[in-house]
Order: sequence, then structure tokens, then C-alpha cells
Amino acid sequence: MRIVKRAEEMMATARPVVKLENAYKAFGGTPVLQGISIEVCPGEVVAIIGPSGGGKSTLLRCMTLLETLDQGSLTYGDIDVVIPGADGSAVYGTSDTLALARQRFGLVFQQFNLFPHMTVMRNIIDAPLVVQGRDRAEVERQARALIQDMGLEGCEEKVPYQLSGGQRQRASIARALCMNPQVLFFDEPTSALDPELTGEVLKVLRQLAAEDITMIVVTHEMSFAREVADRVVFIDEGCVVEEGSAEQVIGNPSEERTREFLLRSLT
Amino acid sequence: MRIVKRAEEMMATARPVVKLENAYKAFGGTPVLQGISIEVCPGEVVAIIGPSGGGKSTLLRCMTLLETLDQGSLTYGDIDVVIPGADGSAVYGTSDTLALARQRFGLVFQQFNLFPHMTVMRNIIDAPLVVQGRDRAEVERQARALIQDMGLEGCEEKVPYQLSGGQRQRASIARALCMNPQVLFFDEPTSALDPELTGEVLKVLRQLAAEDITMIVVTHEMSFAREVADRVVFIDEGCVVEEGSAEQVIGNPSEERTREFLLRSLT
Amino acid sequence: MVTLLGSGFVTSLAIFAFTLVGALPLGIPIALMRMSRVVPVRLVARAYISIMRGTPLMLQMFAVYFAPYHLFGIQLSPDSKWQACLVAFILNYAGYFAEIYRSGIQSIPQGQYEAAEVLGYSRTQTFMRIILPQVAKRIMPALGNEVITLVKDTSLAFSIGVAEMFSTAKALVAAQRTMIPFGIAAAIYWAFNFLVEVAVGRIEKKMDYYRD
Amino acid sequence: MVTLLGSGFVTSLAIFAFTLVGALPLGIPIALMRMSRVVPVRLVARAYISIMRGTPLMLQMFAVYFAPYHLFGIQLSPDSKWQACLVAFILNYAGYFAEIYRSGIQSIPQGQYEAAEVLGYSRTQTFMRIILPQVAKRIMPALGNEVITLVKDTSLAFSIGVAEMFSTAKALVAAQRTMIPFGIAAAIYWAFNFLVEVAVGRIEKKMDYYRD
Amino acid sequence: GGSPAPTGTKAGTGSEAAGKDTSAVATGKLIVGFDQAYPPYGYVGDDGEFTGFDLDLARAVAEKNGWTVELNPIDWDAKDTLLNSGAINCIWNGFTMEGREDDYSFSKPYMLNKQVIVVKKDSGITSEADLAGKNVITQVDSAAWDVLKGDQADLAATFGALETRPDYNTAFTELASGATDAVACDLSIAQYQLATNPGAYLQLDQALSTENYAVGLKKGDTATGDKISQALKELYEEGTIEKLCKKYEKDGLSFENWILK
Ligand SMILES: Nc1ncnc2c1ncn2[C@@H]1O[C@H](COP(=O)(O)OP(=O)(O)OP(=O)(O)O)[C@@H](O)[C@H]1O
Ligand SMILES: Nc1ncnc2c1ncn2[C@@H]1O[C@H](COP(=O)(O)OP(=O)(O)OP(=O)(O)O)[C@@H](O)[C@H]1O
Ligand SMILES: [Mg+2]
Ligand SMILES: [Mg+2]
Repeated sequence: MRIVKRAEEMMATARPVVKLENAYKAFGGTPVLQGISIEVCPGEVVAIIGPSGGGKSTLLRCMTLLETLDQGSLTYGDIDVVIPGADGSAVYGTSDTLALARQRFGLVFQQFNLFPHMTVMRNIIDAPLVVQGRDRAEVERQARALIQDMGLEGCEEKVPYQLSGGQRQRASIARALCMNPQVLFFDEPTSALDPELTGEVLKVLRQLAAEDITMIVVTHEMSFAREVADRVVFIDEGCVVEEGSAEQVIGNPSEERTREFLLRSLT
Repeated sequence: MRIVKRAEEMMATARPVVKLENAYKAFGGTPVLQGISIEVCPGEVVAIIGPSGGGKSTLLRCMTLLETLDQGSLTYGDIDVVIPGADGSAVYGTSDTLALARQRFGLVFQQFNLFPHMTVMRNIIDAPLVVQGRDRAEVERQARALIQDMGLEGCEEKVPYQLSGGQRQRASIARALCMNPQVLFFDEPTSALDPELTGEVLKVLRQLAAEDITMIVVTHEMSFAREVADRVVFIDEGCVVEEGSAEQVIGNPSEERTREFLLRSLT
Repeated sequence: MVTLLGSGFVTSLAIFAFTLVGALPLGIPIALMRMSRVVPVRLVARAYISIMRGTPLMLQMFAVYFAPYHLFGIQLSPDSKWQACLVAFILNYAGYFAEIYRSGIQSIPQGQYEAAEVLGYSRTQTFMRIILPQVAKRIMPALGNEVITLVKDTSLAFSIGVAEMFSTAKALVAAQRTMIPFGIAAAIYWAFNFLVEVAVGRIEKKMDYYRD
Repeated sequence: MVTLLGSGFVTSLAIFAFTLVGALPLGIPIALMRMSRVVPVRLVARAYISIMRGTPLMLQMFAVYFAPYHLFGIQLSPDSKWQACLVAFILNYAGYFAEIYRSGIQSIPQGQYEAAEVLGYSRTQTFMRIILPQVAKRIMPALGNEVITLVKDTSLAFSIGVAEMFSTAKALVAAQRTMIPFGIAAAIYWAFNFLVEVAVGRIEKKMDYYRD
Repeated sequence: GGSPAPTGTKAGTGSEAAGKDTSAVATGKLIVGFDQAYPPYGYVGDDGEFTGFDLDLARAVAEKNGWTVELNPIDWDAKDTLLNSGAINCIWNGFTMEGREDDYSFSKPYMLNKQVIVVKKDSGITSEADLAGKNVITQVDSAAWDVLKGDQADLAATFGALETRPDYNTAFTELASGATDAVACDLSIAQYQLATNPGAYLQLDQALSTENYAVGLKKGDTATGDKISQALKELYEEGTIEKLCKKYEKDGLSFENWILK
């Protein structure tokens, strides 16, 4: 049932849902992103891999507007979120523009960031009700379906501290999905999951891909990347070292650095 | 270089460093541990695997005295930490006994729990200096070696919030190791690590095993369990479903439940 | 004597209640302004808090009470002292509450703001739905301190002639040359503050259903 | 006039300094007792805090001052009022500080205690090395509130005849039939409290190097 | 009423021009500001009502003049501002006029008062000379304080220390407990203390001063002052004053001290 979509095909057929160009970002003088460009088309699933500290999370945070870029441009479909200014520094759009863009994407945090004072159910339905103003019955139906998909039955009325690590992560995935985003970012979505659940989450991600939801997934599980991604981007020291289909990058990397990284890993 | 030690061999030669018998634990009426027994011999590496919510973290927390058992007994070498009372409920030793036992083990948390106000270096050396009263120069030498082993060079003077997810986890491993524990517990030590680093951590764990440090590792990475563990324990719904060598449990499980779990997983 | 103190206590209670109702909400915008990124807004809030906390409430009460007369020559009516008293109390306590709110708000981990931001919550929604409920739990003990101080500060109302319990006790001490009225006043204060403590404790307990 | 107020202010300052030096540390064991698992210990601490916060400091000062005479018939010396004043202030403020400490201590995530416990830190070490430094950061604003209240509460010392600045101002107001001494007193208070705010702000900033 | 501001162009408070005339003659309402903790002149009675010699006088005077009366207990520190702003229009509370002539208009003085010194009986102090090097306290902003800072400054200079307390109640507790050696106070207060603690205290024979009580009014409000003086005189002639003095005799009031005849 897997929908095979090659990056090249897709680029030809549709305008990218999100496009980052030439992104630079430094923390207190230390460069973390050094001219990264990424373009993702509707329905595409992109896996971002690379060594720890290479800038993967920072990249995601810049694309989800949690960190500000120093230089570069960022577009969500027809929305110009960041454009390069005259002196090259990044110029952000109005807060309305940013709010509009935020409706297009969701993010699952590496540390989950569930709301500790809300039950799992409330965590999932609150934003759809409050931010999107959707119908309560409909939102709850969707939430229940998501809870089912994520294997969280029985946890609806628990608060986050009562959940196991994996349960927390799945709740936070369900929360992001319930907003029906066009693009979904994941920061290591399976890092706290056992293999069984990793399989479950993979199924959900595939289903989402079939529903034409674009996904950008930072992961360090090569098998997961291979399974789920249409395209793999290898990032190290704030640069895109190599990118292409999973078979290409993971199976037969052309760059020395990638090969080294993969060789030293377990899989 | 891998040291192959079979569980059966070891049990015959040495008295267990930690022994948990017949452990029961419930959270507000919901049973989480339902009569688990585990015995680990010096230098042995035990991997605990099983589905999310199965009670792995709770088991570790009970063994590290962070949760109190409802029933059962717990022994660290010659120290009786918990003995069963007349009515079957667990009876804990004096606080001196518990303190003595704590010197024998270390724990790497799933959520790291680094001290946010201390630099990485300080996080690592503070307990050895303060709790164990060791010589400062010696502790710092060891800490520097651990920082090297963990690939944390350059992060010595950073505080936790400035670290990436993987860096945090490695810092917390280094912190536990610097206490020179006899038994080390890990709750998903590689969950935030990329494959490359997983390999590194694996190397460290192997080295520790060679130094006769006993390890109990909760993990959901089968390949990791297979690589590192002398023995694998599969836990579901608070019970030990199956246990044996990695080849046995992961490669050729005898229980239906285990097979199902492994089949549905990716590896 | 007890009835006399009792009726004084009703006045104290009224000041207490009105001040809470006014100052607890008013402290929120002040705390937010105090943390604003817009420098003039932040400075205004800082100055406000600084003056309200930094000068004696008694003098603030004088200022509020007599300002209409001194500045505009408006004659005071017997009602005005009651109004002035409440205005001064509310303005003053809002300054204290603002700082307590700020301490709570700043202790909420960044991740909570980020999660709310990505989910599209507006700043107001983030504050009301995500931050404030968690802040409430954290600041309860400090808030209890301030509320209990307020109970006793009601005695300052007498500086502009609002006769509350403590001034009544003072008058009785003078008339009867015994410390007993003070003792009774202390007991009444303490009993009421005990209720406040119990109430605060109950709220704390109610919010104990979750941990961070 | 300003010199008169100035010398009163020195007294205020002395009360302020001694109270801080005494009450800030004293609050810690009280807070810990308040959170103790041993019920009687906890109840004693609760009662202490309840009485200290629940009854007026002025009456506590009377009680401390006159208790030796009324209870034991001990003759007081002219020095005793100064000692009584300090004892009452310290005991009173320790109660307030204890509650602030408690709010901070309880807001530290459980994981920090667990990490310390597993590493073998004793309860004291955990508290001093892991918890307190993080608490300090969180409670700064609330502590600022209380410290600033203390500056102004020094005026209560006059109830047992310790002539501090505000009572001097009052006497001047009465003698000169003008509110100007009050204005000056307010300015001095405010200036000093401004310094306190700056100091608290600087400490806050210094602890800003980390986040949770 | 809209009658013009009272006479006296040098009236102290500048903003008067902007305000209405709030005097009792203009409004027909006597708003009495008093310290409710100052027996026997003004205090809270056992029944909870404001009572006291001066308050009774105020009621009687108001009745004579056809004014309504409002009793307003005040914080003594705020009396000047309250009077100037019109929140009260007289201060009637054992109010000594000596030394205050420039700040208020007064009725005619009606009562004689003395400032005296009280010591412990067994202290060995029997005269002003014995007070040398001793601690003396008095109430803050009291007539005794004014005297010791003014006419009797030479005597005060011989004291070990001269301090103030918020109220005489505290002062006498200190005297009893030995924290101080002497209290300087009004005659009526001294007599009350001597009466209620027989054998404990001794009043020095020599008075620090004699002075007069009068009703204090906003500077320039001589019209009300005249009306009050007139009414007090009539009350004396009717014998009402003598009855009132009897009523408060146990609190140290004496008809002999009445001077407005
Ligand atoms: N707030 C910050 N201040 C300073 N340095 C930071 C900050 N956040 C991240 N860094 C540094 O930036 C680099 C990239 O961090 P990032 O979190 O993007 O890595 P990552 O690729 O996500 O790693 P991991 O796989 O371990 O999560 C790291 O060296 C990290 O120490
Ligand atoms: N404090 C608590 N209160 C109530 N229930 C709890 C609490 N802690 C854990 N549980 C429940 O106990 C069960 C076991 O949790 P535990 O954390 O041990 O699972 P786990 O095997 O470590 O899972 P994971 O692989 O997801 O980390 C879960 O169903 C969880 O919801
Ligand atoms: Mg990361
Ligand atoms: Mg777990």
C-alpha cells in the first residue's frame, strides 16, 4: 500500500508546500545552520538524518518559527514568511502572516511539551476547539479516533505525569494531528517508542502520507527513515551533505561523510 | 572483543549483585508490576524489552528505590533492602541501609534530569566530590575522560538547556558513570541518540561490561539489545513473559506474545 | 466589646474583599506589561510597581483621598474616604500581585510557550489557557502571604478615617486601659487568616492532581 | 528636618538589616518542617506560620516586649525594647519567608529530587546544592515583595517606642502642620526600595544564565 | 449655603478660594474630628457609642445652635489635612491651644489643664531634680512633649533620655515594667492611672505647665468659634457644665478647672 513518490516527479507537478532557502543561524557566534535549503512538495515525506548536534532540531525550530533565522527565506505555499532583506539579513512577515503560516504546520517536539495540567483528551482537543473554533462533537470524534490509532485507549483522562514515556510521545503526536496540518514536523517521533509502537506510528505516518499530508521527520532510526521517507536529507555541521531517495542516501551514499556516519552506526 | 557470558554460567559462579523477588506494585488500584523476579550477576548485562506501558520504567524505579514496592524483596549483594513482612507487604530497611545500597547503583533517566543550574562538568563531578568525598583532581580527570568517551568535548561549560537532545543524554550517562557504580540502570539510553552515537554508547557499555560493571538496560532497540545484552528479559503487563539469551528471546522466541511483539516491530 | 470589634471587622472584611476582587485581576496586565518587550511599556509598569510597593500604603491613601481637593479644589464628601480607601488598596495590592504573577509566569518552562505557539494559540489564549492555570498552582503560597498581609493592612484604612477593627481595638484599649481588646483583635485576625490559609490550602490541594 | 529623618532612617535600616540576616535563614528550617512527613513537626510549623502571619506584627512586638514582665515579673531595661523589636521582626518575617521558600521548593520538578536521590545526595545536600539554587531563582520576585514590605514595616517598631523614620516624619508633620515630612519620608522609602529592586533585579539577572 | 469665606485674608491654605465654605455656621453641621482613644474627652464607651466630656459638650453646643452634629474619629496624624479639606470642621478633643495659635482659629478657652510627671512610688524620685539622668517618656505629639521641648527644655535637658510612645497606654505599661522611669502626661490621665493602680504611682507635685483647652477650627473660621464660645457660656450658666463634670469626675475631671464663665 505504500505510495511511492519520487522527489523529482513531485517537484515537477506541484509547487512546494514549504521552501527554505539559504538559511543561516548562529547561537552566540557559533554557527549552527550554514546555508541550508530545503524544499518539500505536497504529500512528500522527508527524513532528516545526521549526527547529534548537527543542527537538525535547530532546522526544525527555524522552520516552525520557534527560532528566528539570521539569514535566508522561508515560504509556506503562497505565504512569504521570511524574505531576505537588502543587507541579506532575514526579514519576517507581519504577525498575521506568521499566524496564517502556523495554521499550515504542526510540530511534535522531541521533549513532547504536553500541557501538564490538562488530561490527554483535553491536550488533544483544546487547540482545535479554541484556536480553530471547530465543532466540539466533530473534534472529539477525531480525537477518539486518534487515541485509538495511537494505542492510547484508557489514557484519555490521565494527566501527562501519569503516562509512560511512549504514551506521552504518542499523545503529543495525536495533539499535533488533530489540528489537521498540511505539513507536519516531527523531532524524533519514535525515540521513546518500542519497536512494536514504532511500527504503529509508522502506519499512522503512512496513512497520513496517503492523505497527502506532507511530513518532515528528524530521525536517527535508519530503518524508520528507509521505510517512511520519500526522500532523505543528511545534515552535518549545519549543511546538507547529501540528499536523495532513501535507497540512494542510506543504501548507497555517495558522500564520504554519509558513508562514515552510516558505517559507524548499528544498522 | 565482546565478552560472551551466559546467564547460566554466571549464576553458578557468583552471588547476584542485585536480586528482586516477587515484586508487586500498583498505581491507585491499577496493577503495574505483578510478581516480577529478576536476578543479575556481576558483570552481566541484562536488557529489558517489552511494549510501552508494560512496566519497564516502573520496574527500574522500584529497583532504584524511587518507587516503593507493595510486595516483594530486594537485595543488593549482602544488603537486604526490602524484605517481605509477615503479612506479605514489603518492609524497607533503615535509611542507612538504603544509603549504602544507593552507593552500589546508578541510574540514567529517560528524561535525563540533569541539574539545569550546573554546567555539564559540574553535573558530572558534583556528586563524586560531595557525596563520595573523592579527590578533586582525580574526579576531574575521570570526568574529562568520560566527556571524551561520550563525544561531549566543547560542552563542558554549557548548561543543559544549551545542549541538543543527544548531548543531554550523553551528559547524563557520564554523570552516572562518574560515580563508579557496581550496577548501572539505563532507561532507554539510546532513545535520543543517532545511530552513530548509539554505536559509541554501545562501545562504552561494552567497555563497562569488561570492567565487570553490571548493567540493566531498558531498551526498545532490538539491535541494541542483541548487541549488548548477555540476557534479555521480555516484560508485558507487569510480568516476565520470557527470558534468556538475546539469540533465544529475540532470535527465536518461545512465547506467542513475544513473537507477536517482535513481528509487529520493524527490525 | 466583641460586638464592637465585630462591626469593625465587617468593615475590614469589606476592604479585604473589594481589594481582592479589584487587585487580583488588575495585577495580571501589570505583570504582563512588566515583562513586555516594548521598553516604554515595561518602564511604565516598573515605575508603577516600584512606587506602589516602595511607598507606604498610608501615604498612598492620603494621596488618593486628598488629591481631588489639593489638585482641583473639589470638596470631599463623607463617601469619598471609603472610595479613596478602596482605590488606594486596589492600586497598591495590584503592584504586589503583579510581581508574584511575574515570578510564576517566568517559572513556566519555555517548552509550554513553544507548544502553544506552534498550535496557533494567540498570546492571550496561551496565557489564559496554558500559562495561568499552571502559574496559579505555583504561586499559591506566595499569594497566601500577600492575602494574609492584606487582612492586617486593612487597619491602615483608619489613617483616612475608615473605622475598621484594629482602630476600634485601639480605642477600646485606651478607654478601658487593658490590652484585652488587642488580644481579641489578634484572635479575630488570626481566626480569619486561618480561614484564608485553609482556603489557600484547599486550592493548593485541588491543583495537586498534576505535576510537572 | 532631613537630618532628623535621616537619623530615623538609620534606625529603620538597622531593623531592616538585622531582620533580613535573621529571618532569611530562619525561614528555611521552618519551610522544611512545614513540608515534613512527620505530622507533629508539620503541625508545629503550620501553627507557627499561621500565628506569625495571622496576627499583627505590632501585637507580636507588644507580646515579646512585655511578656518577660507580665509572665515572670522581670523588670525591663531601656535596652529591651530594641531587642524585643528585633526578635519580633525576625520571628514574624521568618514565617513569611518560610511560605515563599515552600512555594519555590514545591515547584522544582520531581525529577531533580530523584536524580539527587539516586546519586546518593543526603537530604541536606540535595537541598543545599540542587534545590535551593534553583529555588532562589524562582522566588526572587516574591521575595522582593516581602523585603520591600519589610522596609516599610520597620515603621511598626514605633509601637514599642523604637523611633524610626516614619514616626519621626509623623512627629514632624504634627509639629509643622505640613505633609512635607511625609513626602520626604515617602521619597526616602522609595529611594531605598528602588535600591532593593535594583539589587533583586541584578540577582535575577545573574541567575538568568540557565533555564529549565 | 453659599456665604463667602470667613474673614482673615492670611488664612493659611492656598486652595481655599477654589472650595466652598465648610464651616459649621455656613453648613449648619458640626463635624467633630476627635481621637477616639483619648478618654475622658473622647472615647468609645462600654455601649459602643462615642462618649466623653468633649463630645457631650459638642452635642450640647450643636443643639443650642440648631446644628446637626457628626462625630468623626480621626487618625491624629491626618487632623490638619482633614480640617483644611473640609472633611471635618472642628477639632474638639482636649485640644491645647498654646503654641497652636498660628495654625488654627480657636473658640474661647474653656478648661484648664496641667502637664504633670508620674513616677513609680518606690523609685525614690520625688521632685523634678531627681529626674536628672532618668528616662522620661510621653505620648507622641502631645502637649507634654511640646512643653518639654519648649518652656521646660532646660528641665528636659537634665533627663537621661526623653522619648515618645504612640499612646499613653504603652507608656504606662512600660513604667510598670521598669522599662522607663517616668511618664509626662495630662493631669486627667495621671489621675486616672493613680486611681486605678492605688499605691503604684506617684505624681510629682510640681506641674510642668498649665494650659488651656479650646475648640480648634480652620484658620479664619472665627464665626463658628464665636458661636461655640457663646453656647458654652450659656451651658455653664444653665448648670449643664457642672453636671457633665460630675459625670466624668472619676476619670479625673474637675469642675474647678472650668474657666469659660
Ligand atoms: N540555545 C542554544 N544556545 C547555544 N547553543 C545551542 C542552543 N541550542 C542548540 N545549540 C547548539 O547547536 C548545535 C545544534 O543543536 P541541535 O539541537 O540542532 O542538534 P541536533 O542535530 O538536533 O542534535 P540531536 O540529534 O542530538 O538532537 C549543538 O551543538 C547545540 O549545542
Ligand atoms: N504515577 C503514576 N500514576 C498512575 N499510573 C502510572 C504512573 N506511572 C506509571 N503509570 C502507568 O503504569 C504503566 C507502566 O508505566 P511504565 O512507565 O513503567 O511503562 P514502560 O514500560 O516504561 O513504557 P515506555 O516504554 O512507554 O516507557 C503505564 O500504563 C502508566 O500509565
Ligand atoms: Mg535534536
Ligand atoms: Mg518507560
